[in-house]
Amino acid sequence: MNLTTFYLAVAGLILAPLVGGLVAGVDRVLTARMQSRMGPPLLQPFYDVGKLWSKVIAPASHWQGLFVRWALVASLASDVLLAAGADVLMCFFVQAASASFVALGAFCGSSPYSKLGAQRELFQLLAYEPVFLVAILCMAKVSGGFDAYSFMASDQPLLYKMPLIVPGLLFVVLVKLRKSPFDISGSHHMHQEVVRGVYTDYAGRDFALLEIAHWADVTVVLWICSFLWATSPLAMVVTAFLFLFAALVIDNISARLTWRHMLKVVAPISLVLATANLLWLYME
Amino acid sequence: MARTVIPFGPQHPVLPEPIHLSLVVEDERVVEALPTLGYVHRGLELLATKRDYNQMIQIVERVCGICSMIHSLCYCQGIEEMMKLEVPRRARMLRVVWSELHRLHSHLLWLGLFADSFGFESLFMQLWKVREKVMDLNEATTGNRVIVSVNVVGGVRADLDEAQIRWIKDTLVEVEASIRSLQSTIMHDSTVCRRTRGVGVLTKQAAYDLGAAGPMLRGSGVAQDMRQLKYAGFDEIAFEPIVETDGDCWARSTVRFREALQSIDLVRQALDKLDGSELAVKVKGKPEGEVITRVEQPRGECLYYLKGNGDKFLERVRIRTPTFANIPPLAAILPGLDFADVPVVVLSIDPCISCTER
Amino acid sequence: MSFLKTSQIKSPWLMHFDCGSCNGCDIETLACLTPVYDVERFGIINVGNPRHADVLVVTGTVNPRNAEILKNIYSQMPDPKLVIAVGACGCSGGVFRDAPNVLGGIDKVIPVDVYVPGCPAKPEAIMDAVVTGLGKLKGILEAS
Amino acid sequence: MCIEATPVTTAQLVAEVTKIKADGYRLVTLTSVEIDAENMEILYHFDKDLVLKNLRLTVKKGASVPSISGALFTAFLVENEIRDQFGITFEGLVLDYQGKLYNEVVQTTTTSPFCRMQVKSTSTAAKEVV
Amino acid sequence: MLDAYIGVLVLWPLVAGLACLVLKSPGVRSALVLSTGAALAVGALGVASQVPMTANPGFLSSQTALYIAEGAAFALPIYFLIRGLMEKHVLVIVFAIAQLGLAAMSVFGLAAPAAAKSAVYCDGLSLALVLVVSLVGSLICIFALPYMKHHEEHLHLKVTRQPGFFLILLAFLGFMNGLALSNDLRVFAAFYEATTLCSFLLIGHDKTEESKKSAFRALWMNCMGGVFLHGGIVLIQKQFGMADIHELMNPTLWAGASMLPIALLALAGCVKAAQMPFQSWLLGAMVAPTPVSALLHSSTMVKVGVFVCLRLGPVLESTTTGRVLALVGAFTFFATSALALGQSNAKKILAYSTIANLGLIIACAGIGTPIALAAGVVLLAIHAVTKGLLFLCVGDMEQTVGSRDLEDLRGLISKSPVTALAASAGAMAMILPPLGMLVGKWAALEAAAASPIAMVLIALGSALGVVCWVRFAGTLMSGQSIEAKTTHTSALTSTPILAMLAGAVGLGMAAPWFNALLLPASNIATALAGGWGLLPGLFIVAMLAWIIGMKVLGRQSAATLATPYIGGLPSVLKGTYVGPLGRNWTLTEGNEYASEIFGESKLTKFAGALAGALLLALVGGAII
Amino acid sequence: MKMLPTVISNLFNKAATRNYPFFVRDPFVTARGELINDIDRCIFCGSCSRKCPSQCLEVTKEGTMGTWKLEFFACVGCGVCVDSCPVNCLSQKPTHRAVAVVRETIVMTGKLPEKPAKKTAAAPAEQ
Ligand code: SF4
Ligand code: SF4
Ligand code: SF4
Ligand code: SF4
Ligand code: SF4
Ligand code: SF4
Ligand code: SF4
Ligand code: SF4
Repeated sequence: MNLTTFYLAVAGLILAPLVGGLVAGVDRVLTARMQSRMGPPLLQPFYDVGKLWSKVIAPASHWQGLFVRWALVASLASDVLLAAGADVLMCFFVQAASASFVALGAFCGSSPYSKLGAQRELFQLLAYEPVFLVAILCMAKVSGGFDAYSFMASDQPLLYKMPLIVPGLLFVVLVKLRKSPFDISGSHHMHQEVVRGVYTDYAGRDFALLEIAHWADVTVVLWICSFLWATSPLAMVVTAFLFLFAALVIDNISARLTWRHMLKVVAPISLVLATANLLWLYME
Repeated sequence: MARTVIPFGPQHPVLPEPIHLSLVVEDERVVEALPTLGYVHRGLELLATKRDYNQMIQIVERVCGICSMIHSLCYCQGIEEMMKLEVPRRARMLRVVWSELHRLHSHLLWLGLFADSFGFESLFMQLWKVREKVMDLNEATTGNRVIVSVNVVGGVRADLDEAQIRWIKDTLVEVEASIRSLQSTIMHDSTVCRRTRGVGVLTKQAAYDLGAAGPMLRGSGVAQDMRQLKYAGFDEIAFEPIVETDGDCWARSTVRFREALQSIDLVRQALDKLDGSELAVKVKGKPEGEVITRVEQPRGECLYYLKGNGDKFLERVRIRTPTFANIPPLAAILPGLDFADVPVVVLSIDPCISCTER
Repeated sequence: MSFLKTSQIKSPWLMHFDCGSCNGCDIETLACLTPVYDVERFGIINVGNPRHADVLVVTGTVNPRNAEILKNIYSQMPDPKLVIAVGACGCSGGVFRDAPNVLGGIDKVIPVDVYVPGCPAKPEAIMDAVVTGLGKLKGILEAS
Repeated sequence: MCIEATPVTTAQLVAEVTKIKADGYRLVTLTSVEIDAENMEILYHFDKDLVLKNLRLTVKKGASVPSISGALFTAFLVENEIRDQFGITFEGLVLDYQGKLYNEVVQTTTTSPFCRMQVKSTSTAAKEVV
Repeated sequence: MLDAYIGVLVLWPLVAGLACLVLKSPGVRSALVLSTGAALAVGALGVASQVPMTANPGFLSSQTALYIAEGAAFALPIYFLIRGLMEKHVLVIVFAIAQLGLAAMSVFGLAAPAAAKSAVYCDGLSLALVLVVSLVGSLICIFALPYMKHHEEHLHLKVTRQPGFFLILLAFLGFMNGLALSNDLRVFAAFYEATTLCSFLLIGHDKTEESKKSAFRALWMNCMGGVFLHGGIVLIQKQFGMADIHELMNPTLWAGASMLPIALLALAGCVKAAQMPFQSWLLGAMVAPTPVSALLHSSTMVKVGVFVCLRLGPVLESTTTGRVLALVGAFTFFATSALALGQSNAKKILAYSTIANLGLIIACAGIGTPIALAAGVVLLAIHAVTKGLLFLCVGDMEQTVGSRDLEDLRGLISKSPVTALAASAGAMAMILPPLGMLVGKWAALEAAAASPIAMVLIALGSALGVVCWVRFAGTLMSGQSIEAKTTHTSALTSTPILAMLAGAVGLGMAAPWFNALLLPASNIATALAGGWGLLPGLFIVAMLAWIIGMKVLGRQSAATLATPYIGGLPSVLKGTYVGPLGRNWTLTEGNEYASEIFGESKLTKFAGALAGALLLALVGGAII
Repeated sequence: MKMLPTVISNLFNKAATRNYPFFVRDPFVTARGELINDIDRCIFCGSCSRKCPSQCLEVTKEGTMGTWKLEFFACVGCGVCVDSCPVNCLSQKPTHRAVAVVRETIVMTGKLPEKPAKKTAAAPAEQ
């Protein structure tokens, strides 16, 4: 590990959650605008986290604090890995670990809604993980390596060779951003039959940390999506923004689906598309 | 199979009103359901012993804020029948105007909440944005946005001038256009249809036998609407009940959507029929006797039973509201639903617990 | 004020509890969230979970059955918290004060920070109430 | 001025209701009225094509009346309500809230097995109950 | 010295077992089992220090040994045949006769093959198995001591049947070591059959109807496996006249030759590893006492199957047979992971997950590249420890709670925290980076680059596994508080559990240093160039997280807990809410199994058919 | 998908939001807002208090002085009192009454009509 990698890693550690927070801010402003509202200030997510941090509240379970911190560490670790140009597959697994911790913490909670949310979170994980993995495999196939740098090194946008994984990636982004139609396990301010699902029992400081972990997650996911057009940093930012924007539009034009529908219809379709893309890459 | 008990409500973000359902689910499918009420019960039928029959108008308006105008209408019609009062034509037409404006805002409100129940936030926002125009009409013409308080025994206490009539008509054109632009989303959007079509089906026979009311009944194919009784000014107005036959959540929402548009038409018809008669007749004497009146509220048939004995206090005020009638059918369709569909189905009866319990 | 204190004022998450309201005040509270009023401008989100809420907006009258619920959700909210009683009913029991199953206003059960008169209270009034309540909170925070 | 209503006795009630139902009427609601210090009246309102048909049952306060919820499921709610408000008990209620539909009597001891009084699933409810 | 180590590994358990049978005293038995554990540990470590190596200990290389092996090739099928005839079990009879026929052909019909150059050959793969058997296996045997005491109390047995039980258990360890080390096909086959015998006897140990049924199911399937094995051996004998496994596994030897024998051997491996559609014998085997399940059916014996396939690995690399085998494995991984998700019986979850992971290893074997094989070995070792741990935990839970259903184990954390935490940690070790299983999976995925379908199936299976294990751990942890009533567990129960836990976590964390330890031949580090270097970093992060977590936990444990959010209805009585009629109702909880998607009967039929087709393709592909 | 045009047009058009505390729209003239009493003109007849459905008005006379008490936080703004006042001293502003952090009752006193009216300041008192 040389010094540059180290600096990049540190940058990833600090910047990624900030970027994620900003993404959340942009998300809220744009969403409001799409609903013909003025919306909150851009920095609202940061105020929210600051507020949550300063709240005094009894935990719902003694274990949750542990899992929240582990989730945060895992999420940040996946950002750092990505920033340092490490193996994207491992980075993905680390991030999945974060999601597992969030669900585990929810399982430890006391509210039935928290537990339902945890179950649904797992079903979501089940639905998007394979798609996401196959997408990464496609990228690796085209760029000839599993590390982030080789993903960024190709001079032709990866997208040319993998149009069919776009729906799958969009699906992943929607799930990860907790957006309709896949805000199944816990949406943020919309009203849900499971209240806030996995988040129901997290509160106060734990919740603030979880939010930061979520920001880091969102950054990783959008970052990986941006590899599709990694010809220049600007192109990557634009690609990530387009994914975000598409997700917001879809959020605002669709109803929430059920996990049954997600597992039986959406996930298989996006997986089949992604697999078809993968096979096509092998045929070439 | 692992069972989970979900105490659903009375405080729950997806239930606009406090009702509790003890749900037993397996794999998120409801296998048993038991409703609990009483979180909004105030006992206001019994207030009749403490408030005279005129003051009761303000009380029954607050059985429910959303159909307040229609509650007082029903009540006043009952008193008028007991006291044999002939309500002037202008007042009857104005009653139609405001009651249909109420229906319109109520249906828009409901469509929004319904969208919210299946996570369609922006549709909710859009519908409520449109609804604000109707609220402005209410406020400007009656003095209050929600509880308009226009009915008195013998007529109404507010009037419309020419400018207001014109303004109402203009605004309704805008409102109608906005509503129509959402028609395809509400009725044909694929994600919406996924969540509403075939969900919570109530057959025509079951709807009739279980005593369903309003859009719940008409969504199952029974063409019954109390406006066919031709109360207020409906005797002079062309009206046909709106019916859908699927009996699912989609049918109920479509009925309400089409009724919202129909209400606009009814308001226009009534506005055109306003004449120069009095707003109210003079009232003499005290109510005596027994009477039943029925009107159609946004949520369905509402029945008042009034009994007076010549005193200024009524002996009995009995209110059977539409949601009360729709709870047994709801209880019957809950088992077997996906848990995620519970709020959708509960919302599809447009539950108004405050009037159910009074 | 520090960032943390500022953020407490800039991010009031609101929870609405219908405690036996006639729906009039409920729908006006809801209307606050919608485009024309859009309280998200103040960072307000309508959350359904007392554990996440900072401001409890209560509409309606208290009866013995919902009083328990009200107490429970109030106690589940983290400190510091605000309670806003909306409408004549929430403030005093309103027109139903004398009804047999009505105990009275919200303050019979939990401490109320802001009273919003009206039947129903107008959305503007409800927004005023949040602003007033936050002013009160700000005072407390500055003092601490 | 009184509404038209056929008087019935407790004994005839269920048979009468069944007959009315067979004629294609559906239950709208029940109304209970106090007539004097000792007596109550229960009115049964039925509807067919917008026309109401009423039954009038006079009973002593605190009496027990056969429930019609077996024949007409939808009556269970209003019968429970009447029990809450006027203390009349209904025998054979399909779903009995035991006088606690609206009013609170807090009990802290029971942890009986869940939902003994479950509502049957859709199709059967329609069939059995109707 | 080396010969002595090998002798200890193979013979000591047999002797100790016989001693158990003769000296019936429980105290002596415990001493024997404990000492066997110690001896095996010494032996295994002794061997480990010399890998890779060859040796010719007398008891394996002499002509007598070969005679014994050939004798066993007749004796065991004859025993099976007799049991089959007694039971009138047609399939057992048929396959036993087929085995006899093949044995006869091998001994009398063909020229005897050239004997192996060295009787023992031990590389990383063998060593991994030896370590697993000696360390994990011994720990399980120790765990079995208190367990079986309890178990017999439950069953109200008058005469204890433990001496016989421990004989088989211990002898089995010896057979396994022999199997791992022997380099002569015939000796190998004899040990292979011996494990079938042990398995049959142990599954049937409880002598209930169900266990008998399961035992016979295991027997006929494994006999069938034996037929495939002997078939393969006979063909090899005919084709090459050789019996030296090490030399046979030279890809150049097979260039242009028929792959049929390899396919048959792989098939035998698949049966032993209970791959779809042969999974039912292993599921049935779960009726046996839990140590048996742990030892035979999850952490050790079934590893024979994957051991065979991994052995074949070099030959399989980039052949049609290899590719199909990879698909078979990957498909099993996916299908059984899905099946595990639909289960609430904890032992069945473990069983399905075992089959799944074996499938993953077989997929690695089918791919056959050095890095894939290395991944396979890593998985083999770590899975054995982790799954052994989980089995022991479930065994202990079963005895504390009296049920093996996950739903009944909910909130175990407040009843028996050590077991629950160990089990949760085990579950996490199955899925989390940088712990071993995940590292193995990751290596497998990157290694599978040649086989896109296998990659997709692995991706799916791994997601299913995550769901299954998080839910498993979540269910156990779902109590709210830390303070707990600790039930007393005997040292003989908790020590093996804790040792395994240490092993599972330690081994997982040590993955970065496996190169040096286990796999000098196939250098996994160079193969996974960039990625492998991450692991130490992740390891540091994990330690950091651990420390942070512990501090937080310390702080949190003092906090009073909030009442649960249940729509405003929490009651003063814990675990209840104020529901209908103003009464307190119990808050029941249950997991979701998505049974309409992951239901066992439907999915099994469907997946079984597909897997069967794949196996036909395996053999068919080899013939063509 | 059907909502797409609406969403896009919302995005590019002005928001429907009235920026309330910073921008206050003119009230509708007819709106029934805060109830006020021109106490100088009040004759303390008590008509309003008898008619009020919420029973939140209390009118008392003592000697030459009359007291008009309004429990504002129970008033439903129906305007019945306004309609019933014989001297039209009651009226409703078109704007809503301000929110309060304490519940207060409005108490107004004035001279009874026989003698020439003399005004006393409206004194809100805490309840
Ligand atoms: S989805 Fe997450 S990041 Fe986005 S606004 Fe909601 S809570 Fe914030
Ligand atoms: S928006 Fe509607 S559904 Fe959502 S919490 Fe508010 S009242 Fe309930
Ligand atoms: S159903 Fe009842 S409570 Fe609901 S809006 Fe109508 S009258 Fe009001
Ligand atoms: S104050 Fe008025 S509008 Fe509000 S709940 Fe009470 S009666 Fe309804
Ligand atoms: S519960 Fe466990 S120990 Fe007891 S008999 Fe069954 S398997 Fe044996
Ligand atoms: S003027 Fe009116 S209020 Fe005064 S005494 Fe006469 S009737 Fe009564
Ligand atoms: S406005 Fe209505 S409620 Fe208020 S004081 Fe006047 S009569 Fe009473
Ligand atoms: S009715 Fe008018 S004059 Fe009479 S007391 Fe009331 S406010 Fe005064």
